[in-house]
Amino acid sequence: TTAQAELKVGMITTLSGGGAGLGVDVRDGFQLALKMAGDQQIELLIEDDARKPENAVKIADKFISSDKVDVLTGIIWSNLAMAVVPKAVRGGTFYISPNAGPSALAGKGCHENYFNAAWQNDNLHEAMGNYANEAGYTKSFILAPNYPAGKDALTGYKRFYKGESAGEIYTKLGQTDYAAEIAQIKNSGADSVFFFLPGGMGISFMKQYAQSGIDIPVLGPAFSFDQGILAAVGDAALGVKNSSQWSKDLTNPANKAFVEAFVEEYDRLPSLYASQGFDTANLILSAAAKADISDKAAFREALRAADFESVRGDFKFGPNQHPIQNIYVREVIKENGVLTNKIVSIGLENHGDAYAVDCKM
Amino acid sequence: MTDAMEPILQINHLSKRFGAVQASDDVSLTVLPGRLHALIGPNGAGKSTLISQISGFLMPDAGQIFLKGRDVTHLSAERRVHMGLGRSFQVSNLLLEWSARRNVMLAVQARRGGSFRFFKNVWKDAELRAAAEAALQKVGLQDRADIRAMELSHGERRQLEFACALALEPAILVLDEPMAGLGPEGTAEMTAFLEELKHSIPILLVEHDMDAVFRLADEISVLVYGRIIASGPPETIRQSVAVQEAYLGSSSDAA
Amino acid sequence: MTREFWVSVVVLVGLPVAAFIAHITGETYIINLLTRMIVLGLAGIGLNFALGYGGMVSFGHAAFFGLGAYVAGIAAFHAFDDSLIVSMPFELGGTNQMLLIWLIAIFLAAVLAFLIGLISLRTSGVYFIMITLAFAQMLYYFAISWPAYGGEDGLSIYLRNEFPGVQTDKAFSFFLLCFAILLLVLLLCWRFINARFGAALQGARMNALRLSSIGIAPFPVKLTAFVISAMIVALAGALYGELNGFVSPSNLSWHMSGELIIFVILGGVGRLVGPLIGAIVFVLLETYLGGLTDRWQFFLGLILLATVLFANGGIMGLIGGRTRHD
Amino acid sequence: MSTLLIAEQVLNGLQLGVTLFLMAAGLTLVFGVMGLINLAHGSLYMIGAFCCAFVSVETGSFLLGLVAGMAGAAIAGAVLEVVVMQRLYARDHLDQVLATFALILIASEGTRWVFGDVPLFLDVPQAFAGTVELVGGLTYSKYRLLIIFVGLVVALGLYWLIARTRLGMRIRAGESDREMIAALGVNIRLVYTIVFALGAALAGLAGSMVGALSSVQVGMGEPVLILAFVVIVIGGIGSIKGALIGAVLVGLVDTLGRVFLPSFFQLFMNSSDATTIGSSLASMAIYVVMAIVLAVRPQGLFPATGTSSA
Amino acid sequence: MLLDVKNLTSHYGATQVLFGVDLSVEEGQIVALMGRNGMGKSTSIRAICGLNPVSSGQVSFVGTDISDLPSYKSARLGLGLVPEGRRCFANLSVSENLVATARSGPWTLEKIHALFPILKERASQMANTLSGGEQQMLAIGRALMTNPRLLILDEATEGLAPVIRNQIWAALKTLKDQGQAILLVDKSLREVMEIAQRCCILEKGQSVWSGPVSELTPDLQQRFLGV
Ligand SMILES: Nc1ncnc2c1ncn2[C@@H]1O[C@H](COP(=O)(O)OP(=O)(O)OP(=O)(O)O)[C@@H](O)[C@H]1O
Ligand SMILES: Nc1ncnc2c1ncn2[C@@H]1O[C@H](COP(=O)(O)OP(=O)(O)OP(=O)(O)O)[C@@H](O)[C@H]1O
Ligand SMILES: [Mg+2]
Ligand SMILES: [Mg+2]
Repeated sequence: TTAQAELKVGMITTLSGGGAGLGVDVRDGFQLALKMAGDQQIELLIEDDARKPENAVKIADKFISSDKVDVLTGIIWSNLAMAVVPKAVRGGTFYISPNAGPSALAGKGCHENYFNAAWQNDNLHEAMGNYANEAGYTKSFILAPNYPAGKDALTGYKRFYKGESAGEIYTKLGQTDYAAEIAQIKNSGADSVFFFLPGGMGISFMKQYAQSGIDIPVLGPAFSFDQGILAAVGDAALGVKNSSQWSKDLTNPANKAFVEAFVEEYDRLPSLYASQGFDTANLILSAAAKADISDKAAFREALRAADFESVRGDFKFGPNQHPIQNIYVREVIKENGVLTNKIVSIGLENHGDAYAVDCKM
Repeated sequence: MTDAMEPILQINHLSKRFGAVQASDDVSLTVLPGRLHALIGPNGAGKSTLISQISGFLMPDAGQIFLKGRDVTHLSAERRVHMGLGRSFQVSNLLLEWSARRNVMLAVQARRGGSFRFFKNVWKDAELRAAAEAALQKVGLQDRADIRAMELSHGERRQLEFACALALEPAILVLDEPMAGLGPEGTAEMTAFLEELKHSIPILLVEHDMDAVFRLADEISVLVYGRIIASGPPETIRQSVAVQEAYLGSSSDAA
Repeated sequence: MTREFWVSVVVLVGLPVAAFIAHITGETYIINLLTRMIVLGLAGIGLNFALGYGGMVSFGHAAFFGLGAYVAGIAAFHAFDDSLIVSMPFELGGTNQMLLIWLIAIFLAAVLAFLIGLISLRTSGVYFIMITLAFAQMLYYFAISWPAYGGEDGLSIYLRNEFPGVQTDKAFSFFLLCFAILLLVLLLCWRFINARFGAALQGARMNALRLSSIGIAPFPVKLTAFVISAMIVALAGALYGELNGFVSPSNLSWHMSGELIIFVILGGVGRLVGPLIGAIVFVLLETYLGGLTDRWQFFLGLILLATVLFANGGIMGLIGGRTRHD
Repeated sequence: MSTLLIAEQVLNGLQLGVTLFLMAAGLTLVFGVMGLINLAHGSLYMIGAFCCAFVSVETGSFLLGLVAGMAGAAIAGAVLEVVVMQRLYARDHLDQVLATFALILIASEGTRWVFGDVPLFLDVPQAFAGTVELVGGLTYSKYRLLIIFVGLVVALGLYWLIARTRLGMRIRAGESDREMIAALGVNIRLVYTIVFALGAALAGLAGSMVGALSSVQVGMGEPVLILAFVVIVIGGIGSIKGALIGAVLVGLVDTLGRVFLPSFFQLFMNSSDATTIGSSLASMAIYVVMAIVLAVRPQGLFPATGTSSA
Repeated sequence: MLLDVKNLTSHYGATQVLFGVDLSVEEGQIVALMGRNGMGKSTSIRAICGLNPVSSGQVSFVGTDISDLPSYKSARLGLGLVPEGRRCFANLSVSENLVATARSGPWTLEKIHALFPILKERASQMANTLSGGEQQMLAIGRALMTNPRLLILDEATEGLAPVIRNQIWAALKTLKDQGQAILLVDKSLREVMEIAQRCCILEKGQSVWSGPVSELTPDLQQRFLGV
């Protein structure tokens, strides 16, 4: 009968505290996909990690040893992923990342049970670096918080960006005042600014940047210009170019259906994270349709095939089971009085990641 | 007889200033074995400040302090206690959460040493208990031994304070207003007790109760504005006009 | 025997019994949860030694907790890939021997606590709270931004380190190991507190001036207690790293320090087993409220608030009665 | 680096300092003067910012928002004082720690419950948008100048309140002996409720003013909380002058550390290592300063001793 | 009747320490409360002022029942307390201590300064750095500044030098002449007996004797006070 679930999925995500918005979007996207598929096969367990690595570890332990889930997913933050994933996949549980893609799990640390359905951390930044070249920028000022993901970001940008550097700054994690950095930018003679400041840091930076009256163009990954955050940044974000593997205005049928259904279901525009949650669910569904979880090798093969309609268009896995996909460049616009993004070009086509070569699987 | 005696406590030219207040101004005095030296003076004259310097809680600006012939001017308060200096405070200064007995036991422990012993149960230590009980007995608090210090009345706390000082088995006692807070009866008992005690432990006494002072003191120094204006046997002091004006009050018939 | 004693006995017997039942029914998750309670409780007990008995409200004990965890993590990391921790001026590799790791963790914590204490104990009250926080924050920001051991991403311990004669990777064995350590530490703390040292320490908490005036210098007493406390917390940190198979700067953050303080207050300040009870209750709430509602932190807050308002002296104060002061 | 840039960075440091003071002002009153450990100060800051953002967007007026921010925080503060804090005055400081920690959880989740998961929009008022030119070709954000101005006004006001008014004396007296001040005829309970609400209103003011520059989101109060404590402790608890100077010191150290430490390390190591080490040290800088200050002056820079430094 | 206390009982936590205290002070009268150490003098005073719970019995002041009133309300009715152990506001300066709780009336800062000149000298010094006796003067001054109808002095001359003590007794006499009612506890029997009209003796938390001072025979003194 259908009542008996055949695949158990445990979702560890952030549903309370400061970064809850992201987790909620991933969860909503994921659940929407299950609903749209009318699927009864998958039993989804959800727990809140409150953005604490220890909690994530504890929940993973519960899911694996007590609830006996087959697949884990949901983690938003790299540091939480690093706490959970290596151990879980070594123990034979699948992990499908709907958001974080730390380099440590893409290269030497890759694993056959680890799949990333979003991006490798460097990807969006690389696309922005490439775009900077195309846009003719030759003197970029770059900044990110002083932690691993921040370093990955600047490394990613520099990997593709060919111009010279007008300055490179690592800010304090959680910083809210950027006057000093903005003054440095103003005096650096830069022709473009690339920043990676997720969450509230990005909002603060953009507002203060707009206040300062500098008109050097700003570039950044989608995280600071995503649907959930744009309203808070306000008009300061207008015109900013940002990179993303997904955008609401992608015209493929899967995406159209997704956006429509999401708005219908939740009464708000979907965010990047929602799209990733949605894709992750569809990836799992596609594998479950093809193979039984009791045959792990077959299930793994089925996942690897990525035989589903991704809302971002063409999607396939590279050798390290990270996506090969287009990264788009979007521009922040105002549409019916609401701030949102519009694709303006392709930043990188069929892009994999730099760490795949180190992955011995 | 005095000349042969080595002073237990000797203070030479001590000075201490707080901003505009000269709290000690070239103060010198000695306490001899078997004697009670009383220090009197108006409020704010610098008596407590002097005691703080003697006991090592305040550093003098100038001058020296000798305890049993050794210069202790720069030693810590704790070292001075170990050399035999016991003191009581003007305002009770107790371990309020603990019973009277525990308060005294800690003092005994301090005296006997071993505060870095980690294993043997201290509360069952018969030796400490006995010594503590003896000290409580001396001040008449034996019946209140199990009461927490915070539950003692004001006067009882003063007695406990004194018991702690006694428990240190000091070579000299420096007492800051031990009678304050005691009722008439308590004062009388305390006076009798000190009279007895001074033969075994010399005492530097600060006290405003003139009856007690004149009965107990072998020598009196009068401190006014940080300076010793008169020093000598009780009779001389009582007669001194300067002392009467500054301290005793002309109408006083203290006797 | 006091009520507090019996409450403590019930808790200390209850934990292994619960773990044993979980072991028989194959619920390793429950065993791990119990181990977590014990390890966090151990850290709380360590903090309580300084905070409850010595009156040193340290808001920086995460520094020692994280230090312990990182010792375990770094040793295991280097043992795993056979590399050296330092090559100059001498060669030092990793190790996967828990005993050795613990010794190193305890030793380093003692050194660190000695240095921090030397400076911090000059201050008191709220100043002490803040200066200990300052030191912990320094370590925290250092750990976040220092790339060698993962920075903010932390460091995995892929294989649990080894202890002679114990299969540490089995949940129940590891539980027993942690529990044995807990008992040992409790025993030591109990002796210390009721020994002359403990008397002096508690005296220093209540009235340092009194202590000086009877001839015991409060500073060395407090410093010693601070160091002992840090050593216990570091040991707990090392066990915590092993338990999670992971160490990260969050072990060093002020939230961690705050949580340790909460275990102590919730359980009962200055009660030997109090922090363990605090940790048990906190972990239970954190774990099971989350299953009931997404708004669990809201209700966690309400429950904690109610506890402070209505249970003076923490849970131990509520069920264990007043402390004895004879 | 040009002198103009250096001047600008110093100004930035000062500005950050005054901002920090503004954030710490309410806490100075509640913690520094009344002696309550209120970890929920950051939550009041957040509540103020949310109220301000909500009302600003609804009415289109920042000023109304500001009023709402202060009022919202003040009401929250008064309720908190009556329901929770009043029961804890007689208790150990530690109970205040646990209670106000619990309040952080309640306030954060409560705010998310009411306002949703996404950050709110709050922009600087139109009149203060953009920059003005100061001396020597230095341009500076008008709004940041406004913050400096408000911060200084608050500092003066607080100084006056605490050092010069009878209310101020009574608050301080209440901290030293609650029972006694009541026995002398002062309704200290009411005084404390009012002052606590006032402290909360100041937190709300800071949340509203600073929120317009940063992001209005759940959790925004936490870093503020720690920084505010740092500032007050460096300055010396109970001293407004100390808090202001402490704040400016922290602001300068933080800003100049961020700017100059990386370039300093570039003098003798390669650029990428220098950036890493320099930024790491910069993020620790204020804590290093605090540790040094307290190691040298265990009571902070200006220990409260009498009217002159209240 | 200014103050009328009937059968007052009170406790600290679970321990009862007052078992029935009767006491009354009439307008313009000076009444002394006596007893050995620990007999409940201070506790009675605390209970009257609303600092200790009144578990049973009656306390009325200027005709109002104040047994359940919060302490600040009783104080505003005109109780002025000089507590045992001074309890000056440590972190306030001397002059702030005096004005923080002042209420209008004949006692002003100038008069206090005239009574205790040293307080003027030390006006801006923090109270916690004063000498013991100076603090005692401050506590008295502080209570007078509230211009009470009934001044309550609990060991107000403790720690004062004889000159000052004489001054205070003189001041109290002046107050008496002006019709100020005073309730006092003091260990210097001689002065107390000179100035007080009535006295009330406590033993183990109970009133055991009360009457005019003239009737306090040496025999009674011996029995209840140990002198
Ligand atoms: N820390 C300080 N700062 C400023 N002045 C101080 C300080 N400590 C004491 N003083 C002043 O020094 C003087 C001496 O004080 P001390 O306590 O020694 O007096 P005392 O003789 O003991 O008086 P009493 O008999 O009233 O106790 C007083 O006027 C006091 O105000
Ligand atoms: N805080 C307290 N908790 C419990 N018991 C107390 C407390 N304060 C005082 N007591 C007890 O109450 C009784 C009466 O104390 P009280 O202070 O009223 O005595 P008193 O007559 O003023 O004595 P003294 O002359 O010593 O000041 C004493 O036995 C004392 O031990
Ligand atoms: Mg004195
Ligand atoms: Mg009394």
